[in-house]
Amino acid sequence: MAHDTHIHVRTQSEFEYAKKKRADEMKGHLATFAIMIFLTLIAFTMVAAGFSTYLIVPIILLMAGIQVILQLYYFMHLSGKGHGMVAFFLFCGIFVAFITVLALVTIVWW
Amino acid sequence: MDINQKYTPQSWPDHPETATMEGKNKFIGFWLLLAAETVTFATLFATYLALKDKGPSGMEFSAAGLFELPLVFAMTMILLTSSLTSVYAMYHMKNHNFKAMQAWLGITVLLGATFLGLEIYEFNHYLHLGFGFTNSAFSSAFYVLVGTHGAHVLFGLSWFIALMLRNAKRGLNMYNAPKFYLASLYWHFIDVVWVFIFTVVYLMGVIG
Amino acid sequence: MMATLLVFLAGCGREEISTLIPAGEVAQDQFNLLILSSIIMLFVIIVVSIIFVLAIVKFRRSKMGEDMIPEQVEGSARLEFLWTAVPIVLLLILAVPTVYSTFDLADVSTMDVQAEDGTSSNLTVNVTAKLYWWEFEYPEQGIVTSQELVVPTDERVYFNLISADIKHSFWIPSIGGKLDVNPENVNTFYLTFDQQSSELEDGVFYGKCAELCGPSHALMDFKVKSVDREEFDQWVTAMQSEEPAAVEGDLALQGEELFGADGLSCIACHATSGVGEGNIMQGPNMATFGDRNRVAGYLEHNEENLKNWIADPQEYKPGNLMPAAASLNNGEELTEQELDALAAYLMGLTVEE
Amino acid sequence: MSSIAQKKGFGATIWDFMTTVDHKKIAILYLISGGFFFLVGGIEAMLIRIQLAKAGNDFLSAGLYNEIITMHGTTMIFLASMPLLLAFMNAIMPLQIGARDVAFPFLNSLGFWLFFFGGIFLNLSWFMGGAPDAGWTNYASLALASEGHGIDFYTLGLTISGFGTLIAGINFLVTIINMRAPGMTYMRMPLFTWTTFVASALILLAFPPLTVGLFFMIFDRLFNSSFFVVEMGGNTIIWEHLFWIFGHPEVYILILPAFGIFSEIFAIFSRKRLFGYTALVFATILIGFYGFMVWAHHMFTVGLGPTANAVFALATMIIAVPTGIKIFNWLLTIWGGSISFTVPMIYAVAFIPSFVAGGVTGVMQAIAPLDYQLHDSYFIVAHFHYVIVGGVVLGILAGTHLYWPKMFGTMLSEKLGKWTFWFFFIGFHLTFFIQHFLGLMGMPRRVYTFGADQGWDLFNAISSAGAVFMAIGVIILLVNVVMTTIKNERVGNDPWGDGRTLEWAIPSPPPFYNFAQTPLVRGLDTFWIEKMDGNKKGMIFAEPLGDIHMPNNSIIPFVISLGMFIASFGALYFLDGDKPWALAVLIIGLLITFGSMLVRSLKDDLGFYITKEELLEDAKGGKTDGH
Ligand code: HEA
Ligand code: HEA
Ligand code: HEC
Ligand code: CUA
Ligand SMILES: [Cu+2]
Repeated sequence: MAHDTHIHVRTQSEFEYAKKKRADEMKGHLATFAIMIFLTLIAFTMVAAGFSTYLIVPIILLMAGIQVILQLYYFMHLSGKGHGMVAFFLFCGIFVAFITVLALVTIVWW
Repeated sequence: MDINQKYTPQSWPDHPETATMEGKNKFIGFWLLLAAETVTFATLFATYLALKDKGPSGMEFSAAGLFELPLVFAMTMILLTSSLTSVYAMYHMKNHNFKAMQAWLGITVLLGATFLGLEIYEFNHYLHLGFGFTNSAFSSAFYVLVGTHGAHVLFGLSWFIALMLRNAKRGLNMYNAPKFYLASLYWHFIDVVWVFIFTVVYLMGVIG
Repeated sequence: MMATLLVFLAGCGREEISTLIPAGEVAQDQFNLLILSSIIMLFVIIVVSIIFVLAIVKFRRSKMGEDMIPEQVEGSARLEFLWTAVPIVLLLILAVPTVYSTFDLADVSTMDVQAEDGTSSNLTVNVTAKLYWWEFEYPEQGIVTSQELVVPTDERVYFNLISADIKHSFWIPSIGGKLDVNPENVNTFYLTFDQQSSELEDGVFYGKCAELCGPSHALMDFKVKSVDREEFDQWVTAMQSEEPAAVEGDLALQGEELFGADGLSCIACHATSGVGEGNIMQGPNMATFGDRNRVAGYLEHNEENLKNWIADPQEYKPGNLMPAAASLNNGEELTEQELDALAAYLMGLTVEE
Repeated sequence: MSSIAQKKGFGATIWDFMTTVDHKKIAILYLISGGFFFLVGGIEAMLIRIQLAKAGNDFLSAGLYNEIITMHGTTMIFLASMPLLLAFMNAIMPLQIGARDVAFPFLNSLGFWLFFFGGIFLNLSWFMGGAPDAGWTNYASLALASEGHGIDFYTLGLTISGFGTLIAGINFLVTIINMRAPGMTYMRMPLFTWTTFVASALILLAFPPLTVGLFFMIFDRLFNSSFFVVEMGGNTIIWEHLFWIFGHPEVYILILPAFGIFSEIFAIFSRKRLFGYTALVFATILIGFYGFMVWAHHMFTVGLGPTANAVFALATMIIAVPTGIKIFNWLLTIWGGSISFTVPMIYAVAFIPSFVAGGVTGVMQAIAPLDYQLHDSYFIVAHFHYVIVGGVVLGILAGTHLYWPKMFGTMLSEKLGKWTFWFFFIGFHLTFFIQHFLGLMGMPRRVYTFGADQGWDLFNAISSAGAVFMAIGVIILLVNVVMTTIKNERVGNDPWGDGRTLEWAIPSPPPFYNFAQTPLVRGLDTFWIEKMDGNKKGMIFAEPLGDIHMPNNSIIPFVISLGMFIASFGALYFLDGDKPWALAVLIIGLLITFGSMLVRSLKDDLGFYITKEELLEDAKGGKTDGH
């Protein structure tokens, strides 16, 4: 159990490599962030520009969907090692969430 | 695990949040909680959508007439940025750079608090207009959905602050690394929810 | 076997209310589904039972020997396939009539179809459910009645259901399945009445409220009179005559006085003319009271019960919305004579000859 | 603090249970409180049956009857069946996967106390102005119209205990994901562990909609919002959806662990490996999955329209397939086995026809047009008591007999057990079989009385007589428990002789650290494999004997829950006007809760170690190792 975690001290080159990898990853995160801001801007601009509702709604929902995927996979590392079960349960949650929303917007009737 | 065990950047593991059994348990448990939270918010969204613009006959307020985008835009930008700053904090945690982590967390907290302040201002503004919690089914659903998100922000902020204060003197160790990590996951989740709030409630609200 | 069993059981239920003795097309469809599914289910039960009984008889330890260690079988893909496929087939057999019937029973497209002469060809009844009683409005005929639904036989009757307070559910077991009566929206469906209720022992079909709606949910009954079209038209005409039938007898006249605005103001809640619109009055319409089968939907229809009811409605339907007579009479109990008068008056209200 | 250092005395025992974080003791707490609530719900059931024994009975008044059915349903589902199943999950599941405890012992305790205080709160309504009376489904229009505070007890009580259940669910999931002994792959997990896993997943995803619905209801009733207030634009159907989105998975939360218990029993008492283990596992997962897509079959008559009804009807029917797979695999498990008819086994055997009878009526109800007739009639009451009593309750009774020796170290009497069985089983069929026909004969459910003119007298009388048999059965069980506890004959590791899974490889009851050395699992039914290989110890070990890290006991879970309990009274009376103290109570309660949470997060609680020497000492302490 917990008490048997042993401490592994890395060699200098191992350490440098890991550090470099993290720094690269951070750059990726910055790019992700830029995309998220960009998507948000598009969404707001579309609404401000007053396009047709039928055009706007699907697009801004798509933007939101992409942002969520970015958050989950880049900021929250959902594809990382040891996330298998976690991802499975999260998708089950998303599935239940989806049918709940679907039901309440369609068959509460009217 | 020994809470007094000191680490150097070299001996600090790649994934401090899941390096111990406790950490791993917390990590999985917390993600499961997020799955449950997903359903919770979905239920709130679903109810909101079902009750959108529904009220007693002659109801004064509707989504299209009420919401104003500039404020929401500012709030969105602030919260998105705070998501990034918390990523920076985690970056420094993985580098075992405690000071930098605390600093970035501090910025995150400031941004989060600003967001919360704006939200309180917004609610207050609506109340002054006469759009109260008990006005209509629409108002109830709106306040509960957005308010629940606000409560999550408040909780996230308190969590960050508590962790920062509690560990200010101790520095990073295997015992608190998972906690920092989970708090930041929570913060991202809050951001995810907000993405849907600004899209579904505000943007789709304004276009009617 | 199930079918014979059901026939046998049909003897146990009352034809006024049993779903096993369908008296309308809708109930008949549903009964057929019941039979079909019962046969399939019985088949399932029999298959399971045979394997089950054989297994527990053949493989008891007393037979197998105390030390016998059975072979540790892992499973069998062929068997798994078999008992996945067979149930699927059985379910498909059920699925087809299910889907068909679901759409068929919900089909109200002929509801507002106009006949040649511009009148609507099918009867529509607006049903309003209220705390523990039912109101039936016939919008095209411009009449209202309550507690007892009167309908023509052998044709579709359409129902619009809405609740005036909380949720109820409209159910006439021997005529067809139920539909909820919601507070927020009108539900529409149709029923057909294939038998005249006068052929029944009690002369009416029994209707029920099937959704828990408070203390007197159990007592929220209504009755259905199904008559042939001719008789129905006569009834409608009688209801439509503006003037209620003349009140006869001194006692009844005194009752009318008491009932009216100068008396106890019962009239404030109870209309005595069948002409009008639905969902306006607080209490049941009394125009046909004398023709009723029950008092308050469930008590035997006699003066004794009527008087008891008027004196203390809460005693009979806890939580109902009619005030006790005393509270209408400045706190004083009504005298026996006054009750007699009211009863005589109410029993005299009739549109049938 | 090994067993040597354990304090004695009544007060100390109580304190020990109040502070314990040991999954086996928490299991006992669940068992006792779930058992208590089962008796309460059972007494309510008896009152129902007395009232309905004859036409026009006036034993109970109309309002009181509604309170009793509401509390009967709510108590039986939330406060009796679920906790009893959680008791077995707690007691057995960690042992089955070779873990020392659950993943979060502290939260385990918190989950229990939240459930407990929620249940007590709900039942206090009887003494504080009346119980909830809108049915266990608490449909919104009636619930909002209900006077007094009954409904508020329902919403607040279920919210609290719901949190407890959610915590328990997450805890079990993490335990199973993370704490399995080396070699215990997913496809080697015993079926009871599997069903615990899936049921916990259902808890995780089904409780949030309920909680949200309850919050809406609380807001509507106590803080004047208008989610369900029709005049204000609200919609009562939303409640129905939320309730059933939760409610249908809930019935599988109940039945799946019972399936798990039966799976263990069939294998043990037929001395045979489960037939089609893989199929059983996948059927379990499928049932869990489909469970989320069928809820509207409770709402066929609402008026959702033919498309929705048809879709949900078909979706519902599909569930018969995986359930059938389970039934047939069980039958094939006993087929070719060597069946010993112990008490747990007779329950398991009796379960099969009973449950199938209940299941097939479920499929009949899934035929939407037919359900227009069946809905809200006694046919439904018959259906769900067949699956619940014939499935869940028989499962709980079977589990009680099966795991009693593992939990308490002594056997229940087989002879009395058989008496209980026959009374209960006969009574059960007598009570509920006939109700199918009552329903078909037009009897609606939830009626406090019926007229002699409806033709339902005889069948109701028979039904009531059956309930008496069940009550006698339950009383014999209580006698059994008391007598065998007094006798207290100790048993060894594997009292049934044919145990197959890890829990039977260690002493009964197990030491508080469960496994001195973590076992190494070599296959499905690991204890059986070792036994067959002639391994006297019953398991092989994955690690040398060493220090064991254990969590500390804590009173904090109790205090957190107590705080919520107190706060609920504040919330309940908040808007009453004449009770100015309510706000203070609300605040005090919340302060207690948040204060103790703060203490918990500020004070590091790192647990303690049991040393190798203590373990060796304990082993010598002479726990027998079975036959
Ligand atoms: C443990 C609890 C439990 C279980 C397991 C089930 C199992 C099922 N239930 Fe039940 N149900 C309840 C508890 C449960 N139910 C409760 C409490 C209510 C009422 C709530 C209330 O209103 O208060 C209810 C109500 C209810 C309704 C709503 C009725 C109404 O109110 O109008 C319906 C409708 O479809 C339904 C269907 C089913 C089906 C299809 C199954 C299936 O899972 C059954 C599957 C099993 C089998 C079918 C048997 C074995 C299979 C075979 C041997 C294979 C071959 C079979 C065939 C081909 C048919 N149930
Ligand atoms: C787990 C769930 C569960 C269980 C186990 C039971 C068990 C029983 N139930 Fe019920 N029941 C429900 C869940 C359950 N029920 C639900 C959800 C409803 C719907 C509620 C609603 O409409 O809202 C319902 C409704 C319901 C009704 C319909 C009421 C109505 O619609 O008007 C009836 C009527 O017969 C009934 C009867 C019984 C009986 C006789 C038992 C028996 O099996 C009980 C057996 C137990 C005992 C007999 C224990 C006796 C104990 C003693 C005698 C103790 C002695 C005491 C001491 C020593 C202290 N139940
Ligand atoms: C506040 C309104 C109100 C007043 C005033 C009132 N009633 Fe009623 N009455 C009702 C309601 C509501 C019902 C239906 C109760 C139920 O069945 O739940 C009813 C039912 C009845 C019934 C049974 C109806 C039936 O169709 O079987 C009778 C008879 C009756 N009232 C007579 C009277 C008399 C006589 C008076 C005057 C002394 C009176 N009512 C005054 C509201 C009122
Ligand atoms: Cu109206 Cu029950
Ligand atoms: Cu269901």
